[in-house]
Amino acid sequence: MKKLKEKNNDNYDFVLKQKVVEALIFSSSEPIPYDELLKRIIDKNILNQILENLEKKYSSSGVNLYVINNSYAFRTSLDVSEFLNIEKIVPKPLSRAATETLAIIAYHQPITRSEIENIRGVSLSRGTLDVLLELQWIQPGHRKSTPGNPLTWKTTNLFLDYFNLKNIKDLPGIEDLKNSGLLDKNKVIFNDQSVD
Amino acid sequence: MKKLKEKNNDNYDFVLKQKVVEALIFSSSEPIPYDELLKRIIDKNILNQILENLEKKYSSSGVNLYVINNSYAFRTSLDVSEFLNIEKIVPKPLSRAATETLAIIAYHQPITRSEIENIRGVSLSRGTLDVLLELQWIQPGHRKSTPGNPLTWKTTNLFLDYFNLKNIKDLPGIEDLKNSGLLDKNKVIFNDQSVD
Amino acid sequence: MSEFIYKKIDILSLSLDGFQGPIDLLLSLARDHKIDLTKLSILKLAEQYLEFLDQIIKKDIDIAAEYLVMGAWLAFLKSKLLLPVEKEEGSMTSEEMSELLEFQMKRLVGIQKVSKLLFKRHKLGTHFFKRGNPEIFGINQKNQYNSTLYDLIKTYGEIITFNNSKSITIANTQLFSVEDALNTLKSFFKHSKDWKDLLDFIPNNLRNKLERKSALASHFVASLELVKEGSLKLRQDSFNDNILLHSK
Repeated sequence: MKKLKEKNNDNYDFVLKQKVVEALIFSSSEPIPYDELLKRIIDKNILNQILENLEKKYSSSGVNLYVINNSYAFRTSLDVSEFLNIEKIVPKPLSRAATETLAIIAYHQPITRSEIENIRGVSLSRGTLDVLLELQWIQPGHRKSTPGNPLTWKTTNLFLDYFNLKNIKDLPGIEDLKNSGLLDKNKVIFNDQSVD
Repeated sequence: MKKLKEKNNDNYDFVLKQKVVEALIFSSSEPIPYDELLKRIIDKNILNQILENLEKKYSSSGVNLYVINNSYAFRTSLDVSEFLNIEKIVPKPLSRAATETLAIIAYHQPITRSEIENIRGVSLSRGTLDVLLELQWIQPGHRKSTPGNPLTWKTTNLFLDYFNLKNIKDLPGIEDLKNSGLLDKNKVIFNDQSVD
Repeated sequence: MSEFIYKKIDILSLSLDGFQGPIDLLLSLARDHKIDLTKLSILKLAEQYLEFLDQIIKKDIDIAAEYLVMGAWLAFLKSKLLLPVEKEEGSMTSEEMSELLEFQMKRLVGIQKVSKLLFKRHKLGTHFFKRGNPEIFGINQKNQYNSTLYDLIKTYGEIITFNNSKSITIANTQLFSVEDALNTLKSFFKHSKDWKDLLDFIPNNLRNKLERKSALASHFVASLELVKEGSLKLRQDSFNDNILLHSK
C-alpha cells in the first residue's frame, strides 16, 4: 500500500517536472541549455526521459522540439512553416519621422504634404510617406482646390484596425491629451501673458 | 477506393489545419484574434473543433491554451508558476491613484474622465491616465453623445491578458458590485469638483 | 476634546501622503469610529468633517481648499438635518442627500476592494509567461512594426507642445524710453525759462497704468540725467510735493 502510494507520488512528481521543463522551454527567449534545465530537475535520467517524452509529444504537432547545440527550443514545424510562409521578422518601432507624420495625418486629415511640413517644421523625406503607404495606413484623399491642386492624405481603415479605433473621432483630442498628462503644460509658453 | 482516399484526404487536411492553428497561436507572444485564425481556416465549424481539440490537448501540459476576449494565446500553466523562477519582470508598483483609476475604468467602462473624478471624489492628477495608457491597459472608447462629446476610456485585451482574465465579466467581484447597485456611475452629489 | 483634536491632526498628516480626497477622508473618519457604513450617522460625520476642516484651515489653507466643496455640501446637509422638514419643490430632501453620500462612500469602498483583488491575481510575467521567443509570420506584410496608440498620441502631443513653445510672440510694448524723454525735456527747455511740473510731461492720453508709470519713470530718469549734465535744476519742497524742473 505504501509502495503504491509512493509510486503515485513519484508519478505526480515526474508529471510536474515535465510540465516545468515544457514551460521553461516555451517561455525562454533563447534556446535553453541542457545544463540550465538540469539545474531544476537535478536527475539526468529523469531529465533525459522528460526531453524524450516532449520530443515525442510534439513530433506530430504544429510545433516541434528542436535541439540546437545541446540547447532546447520550440519551433514551428516544417510541414506548416512551408504552408505559412514564415519569415523571421524582428518587430521594430516606426521611425520618429514616420510616427510624427502619421500622427499629423491622423489628427489633421485630409492634409497636404506641404501642410505636414509646416507643422513639423522640416521637409518630408521621400521615404516617410512611402513607409506609411506600404503599411497601408495612409491613402491619398481628394485634391485641394488651391493653386496647384495639391493632393491630400488621410488614414485608412487598416490604420483604424491596427490602432483599434472604431472611428477617427475617437482619437483623444488636445484637451484629452492635456488632461491625461500627455501634453506637458509646463513646456508650453503662453504668448498671451498680460502684464499689469 | 476513391471514397476512402477522399476521406483520408479530409482527415489529412484537418490535421494540417490543426497544426497550422497550433503553430500560429504557439509562435506568437500576443493573443491572436479568432477572426485572424478564421482567415486561414475559413470554415467556422472546423476552426471551433480545432480550438476545442487544442484546449483539451494542452489542458494537462506545462503550457495551456488561454482565451482572452475571443483571442487565443498559449501561456505557461499556473500549476508550475512557483517553479519557474526565470527572469520575472518586476512591475513598477502603480500609485494608489493609478490602481483605483484602473479599477474604476475596468468596472465602469466605458467611462469619461469626469465620471472617474466623481467616483473618486478628487480630480485626476496629470500622469494617472498617462501611466495606464503607456502600459497599454486602457484605450480610448467612443465619444459620449452628451454635451461636449467627452471621450470615454476602456480597458484593452492586454489588460485582460496581464491579469489572467477571460473577459470583463471575469473581473473579480464584479457580480457583487453589480448586484449591490454600486456600478451606477451616474449617481453624484457634487458635479463639478475639478479645478482646471 | 483635546484628544479629539489630536486625532484630527493625525488624520491631517495622513492626508498629506496616502490621502486622495474628501470621500476618502469621510471613509477614514467612519472607519476610525469602526462604524458600519449602513448605520452611519451622517449628521455626526458631517460635524466631524467640518470640525476637521476648521483645523486644517488654520494649518494649511491649500489642503483645506481641496476639501471645501465637500465641506460646503456637508454644512448644507447638516443644516437640512437640523432644521424641521420643509418641502421645497425640486430640491433634494436631507434623506436623499444622506443616501447619496452613503452611496458614494460605499461605491468607493467597493472599488478600493476590487482594485486590491485585481492586483492579487496571477499576473503575466510574474506568475505565468508568454512565448519567450516568438516567431512572426510574414504573410501579407513585409514590415512588422510595433507602434502603439500611445506612441502615436504621445508623438502628436509632443509636436503640439513643441509648436506652442516655438511660437513666442512678444507683444509690442508701449513703454517710454529714457532717450525719448530726454529729447522731450531738452526741446521743451530750449524755449521755456519757467518752472515746470514733472507730471506735466506725462501725456494724458495714456490708456493703462503701466504706460503711465513708464512715462513717469523715464521722464524722471531723464531729468536726473540733465541735472547731472548741468543743464537742468530739480526742486521738491517737501516729501510728496510735486517735482519741479527749471532750465539752468
